[in-house]
Amino acid sequence: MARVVVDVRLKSEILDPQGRAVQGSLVRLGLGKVSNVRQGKQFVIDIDGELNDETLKKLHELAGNLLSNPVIEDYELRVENA
Amino acid sequence: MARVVVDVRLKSEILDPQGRAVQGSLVRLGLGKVSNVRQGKQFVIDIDGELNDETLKKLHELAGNLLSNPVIEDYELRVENA
Amino acid sequence: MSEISGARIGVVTFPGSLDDRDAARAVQIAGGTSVELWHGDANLHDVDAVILPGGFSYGDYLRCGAIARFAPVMEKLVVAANGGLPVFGICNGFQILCESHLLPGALIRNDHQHFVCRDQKLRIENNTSMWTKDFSVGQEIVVPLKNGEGGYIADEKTLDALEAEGRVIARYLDVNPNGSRRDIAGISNERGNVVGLMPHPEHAVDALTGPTTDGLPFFTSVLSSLLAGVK
Amino acid sequence: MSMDTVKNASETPEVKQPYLDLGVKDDEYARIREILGRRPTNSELAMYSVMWSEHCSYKSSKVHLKQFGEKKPKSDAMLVGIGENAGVVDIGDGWAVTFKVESHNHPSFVEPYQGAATGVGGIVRDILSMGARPVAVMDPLRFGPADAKDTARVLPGIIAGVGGYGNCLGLPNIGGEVVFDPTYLGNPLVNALCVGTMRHEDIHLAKASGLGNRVILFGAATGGDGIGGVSVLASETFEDGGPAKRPSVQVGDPFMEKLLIECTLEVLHAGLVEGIQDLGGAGISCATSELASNGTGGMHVWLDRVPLRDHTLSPEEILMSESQERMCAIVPPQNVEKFMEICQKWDVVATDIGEVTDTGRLVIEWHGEIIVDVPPRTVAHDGPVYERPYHRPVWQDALQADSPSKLARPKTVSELRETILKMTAAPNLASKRWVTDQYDRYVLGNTVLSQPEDSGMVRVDETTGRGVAVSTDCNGRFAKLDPYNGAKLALAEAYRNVSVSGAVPLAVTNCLNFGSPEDPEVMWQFSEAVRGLADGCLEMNTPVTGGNVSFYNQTGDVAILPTPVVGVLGVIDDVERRTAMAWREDGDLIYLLGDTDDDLAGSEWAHEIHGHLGGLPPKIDLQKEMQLSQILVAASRDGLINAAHDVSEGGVMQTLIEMAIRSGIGARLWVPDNLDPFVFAYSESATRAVVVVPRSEETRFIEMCNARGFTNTRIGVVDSKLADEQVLSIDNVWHETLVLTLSELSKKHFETLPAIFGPTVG
Ligand SMILES: Nc1ncnc2c1ncn2[C@@H]1O[C@H](COP(=O)(O)OP(=O)(O)O)[C@@H](O)[C@H]1O
Ligand SMILES: [Mg+2]
Repeated sequence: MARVVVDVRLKSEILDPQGRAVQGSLVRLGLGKVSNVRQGKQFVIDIDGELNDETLKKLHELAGNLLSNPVIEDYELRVENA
Repeated sequence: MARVVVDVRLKSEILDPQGRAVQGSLVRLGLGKVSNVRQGKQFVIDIDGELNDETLKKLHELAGNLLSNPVIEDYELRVENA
Repeated sequence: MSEISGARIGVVTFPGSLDDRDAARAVQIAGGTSVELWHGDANLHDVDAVILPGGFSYGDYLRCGAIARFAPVMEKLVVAANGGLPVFGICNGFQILCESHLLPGALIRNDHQHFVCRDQKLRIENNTSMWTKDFSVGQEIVVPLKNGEGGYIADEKTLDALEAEGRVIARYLDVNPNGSRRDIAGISNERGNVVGLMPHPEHAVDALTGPTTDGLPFFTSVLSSLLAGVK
Repeated sequence: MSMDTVKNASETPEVKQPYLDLGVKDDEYARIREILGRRPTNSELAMYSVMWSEHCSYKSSKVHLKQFGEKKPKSDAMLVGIGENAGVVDIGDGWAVTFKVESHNHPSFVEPYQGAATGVGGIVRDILSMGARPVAVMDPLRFGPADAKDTARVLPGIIAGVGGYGNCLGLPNIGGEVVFDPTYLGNPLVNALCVGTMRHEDIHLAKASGLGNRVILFGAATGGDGIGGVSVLASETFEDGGPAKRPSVQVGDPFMEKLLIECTLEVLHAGLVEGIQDLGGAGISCATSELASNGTGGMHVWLDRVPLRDHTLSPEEILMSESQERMCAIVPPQNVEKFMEICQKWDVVATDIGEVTDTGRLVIEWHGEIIVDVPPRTVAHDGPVYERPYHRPVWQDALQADSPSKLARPKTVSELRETILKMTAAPNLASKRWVTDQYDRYVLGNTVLSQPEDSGMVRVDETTGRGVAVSTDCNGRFAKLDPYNGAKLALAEAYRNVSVSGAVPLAVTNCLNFGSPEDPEVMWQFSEAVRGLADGCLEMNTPVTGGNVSFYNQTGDVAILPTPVVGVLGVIDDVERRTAMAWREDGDLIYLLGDTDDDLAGSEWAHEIHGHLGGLPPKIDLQKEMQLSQILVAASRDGLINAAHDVSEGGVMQTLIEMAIRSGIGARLWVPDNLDPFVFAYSESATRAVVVVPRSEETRFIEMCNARGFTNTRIGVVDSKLADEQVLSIDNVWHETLVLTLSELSKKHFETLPAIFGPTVG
């Protein structure tokens, strides 16, 4: 079994209202020195059997247009063999 | 400046409807061998200045009860110095 | 306690609260006096009971209710609730009560992933809480439901305890609209003064604007509970 | 090229500027140079380019739109007319209502969720900037075929975006449209309408008056959102290429907008504000130039004070940014402190960025240097005006000659039965609950009617019960067959829907969605539609209070169906006496009002069963439409009817099926002797409605209709006891009886959209 983790983050120029709200709360709750917070999504995908090149290619494709919206988000994909 | 990344994931015994929906889509779009998908959140927090122990302690506290809800979620925190 | 005929029921407005006016209107139709409470004001102004209304407090960013829980008014409210003050959380208010650990469990994204607004059938399961006194057990009612994150979850042990102690106050009938465990629509704390409910009884108090008037007893219940408490 | 100052521009007249890339034509550039007596600075060029774009300047449509003013009916109800952020009408008792519809078509194609969400956000701010509290939204939408792949991409996101934003703002969604047609594939239409209410004395306008008054920007920080979006997206077709852009997608923050609404209403009600304007397309460029040219005449702005989300933005970009959730207020200096306090209470950032002057110039400074110095009117109001060529399409005659009379029609009971079941499941006629269940219709506690009723109705005054009803409509197929009459038919339908609910139609807004104005045939459709709507509004005495034009809705050479969406607002003095569509009482009589002809051109039947579009649309007599309206309103007021529903797409059969499903109760119906059963079922003749009359009121009701010479035909009776289950039983269908069970009809009606777009609840 292989584990693939896909982090999806809003592109840096895109407004992140959630991140802003979290930043506000962190500061209000006593964390003084926060300069920026961005909130993203994380997908932990468990794949049966071994991870071959073809599957990986497919995963990249899906990460780039299903898991993330390329118009506003970037993704990062890493394999964590379990 | 220091960057702290907090990953928040639903506890494994909690049903994850979003992850399940993503799993369904991945399979429908041709990824055959997905055995499980979990969807979590990721917070990227930029801290001004150096990260001292006290701030780190505060960060753990906030990760454990603001950024995550301990009833249903676990968090993982790591420091990525920029 | 103020005079019961005009029991004062506080309705908290957080930034992003939406159904606060509706909750206040329901209180008045039920015969109470509504009192506006403000999230940033750490003062309950001597009200006899409090409603946490529906809406998207703080945009529901992060998690529903997660940020509201830390509002100044909540500190006072948690203490008062633990001391027996009747508190009713509707939808977002229910989420805030769970986040504040005044009620067990949590509310997560609907299993079908969509926001849903519908006229929902419920069965009342408990008429001993301060907010359900005026119902009969087994009574079927229809009130609006509208949420994106209304799936009630808790671990099995907690669910079993809720059932055993009669703390499930209402269950979804016909359809489970959000994947809630054991069709749970609302619960109370052990003492029965704190109640959380996902559907919106405040939108069912006037036949002109709601599907029914089935929601009204939630608001009259607290008035009669307060009255009974005084006697 | 950065930091191009006025001084620099005067000294370097020869510098080549990329005006063409910004969508500015050669002659327009020459005019800018003439106005300024020098070349524009880059910031000035940015401002002119965005303000003179099609979207902001209406340069192709202006010559036609002026008919709405020229043919304006005399109506005492108009308090504020065309030219402001939104028109305002008097609904009595000191109440005023403002409403407007706007398009966000292309952004929703690019990023469905955010495009639709920010469409709602934008129109809500327009309403807010009149001083009104937004009280409801509606969303007329158009998509490609329901089962097309791109529809699966855009529809769920658009619905989630409309819902996500409106729900989070706490505005009930009280109506809209979902229409499928192949021409919208690649060009979905997302129109958003907002209604706001206020007391007469609370009306505010966008003008910067009062020498020395402060210019305060409040709301979200400015980022690189949608820079150039307005001019690039709205004035050219979809090709990419051209200069690298900042993100053209704007992301909405409905939570911020909710705070902005509460904060804005509080500062307005506290009497602190002289003038107010929302920031929409063209952002600060638009707000400052419009405010200045509508007021004392001048303004000085320190642009470097604008709070930024992205510190790399250049002044040109700040001027053009379309970051959402921002407003601009003109505040007398003595009120600034109080103003700031209220903003702080709502956690809204407010910044004093300038002051009102009497120089007649809009001067913008950036870190001590002057980068803009222009007469504001030339930016805001004196944009180019095009007399675009137009001519009747060469194919129009052939289209109108291609009548549906040759199409095969059902001729037996079983054929008609099969047709009915198919039509009931047709995506355009099927229940839109999949969509509307994602919208909050209850919030604010004043919604009296919402989907699937004929109009959305909200109570305005809780004490007296005074309220308003709004409906938006347009049959694009009719408009294609005959744009002039198609626009009148759209107006008539919206007018009828409001009347059916018991409200008196009062005013009109519109969103004119068309293909490319550079195509003379499209331009003809546009000019005909505007002429038809203007004539219609004059005849019906319902002034146009505002609207919006969206051009370039086309893929390659193929334009969308001409789609002049018409919104009609009506007033009802007590919402308690509204008329809903469900019948309730056994024995109540079902009447069809109006005349039924063989009108199948452009009908849903021709479209769904035969994929045919041709012929001439139904005739429309607006005088008769007004009579029907009077009957419906009087019947509601005098308690003569228990239910009513208008007849439009899908004809009388669809109307009856919808009423029965809504009721859950069956009825016994019969086909009038003078009508072919199929024509009775599916003709789409205009100016008709089905009403339900209690027996005790039948005589009075018929007398009222007869007194006006209005055709009324008894076609059935409510009957829950016809069979073991609830049925619609139709007699006189070629001498036989056709029986449909409500359960089979419901199944067809409700299953279509979930089968295509995935299951939700219930
Ligand atoms: N189709 C139309 N019919 C009538 N008025 C229109 C139409 N299109 C635009 N207008 C009016 O022109 C003015 C400018 O429109 P618009 O640029 O959309 O306003 P805003 O700048 O507030 O977004 C508004 O008063 C609007 O109501
Ligand atoms: Mg505007």
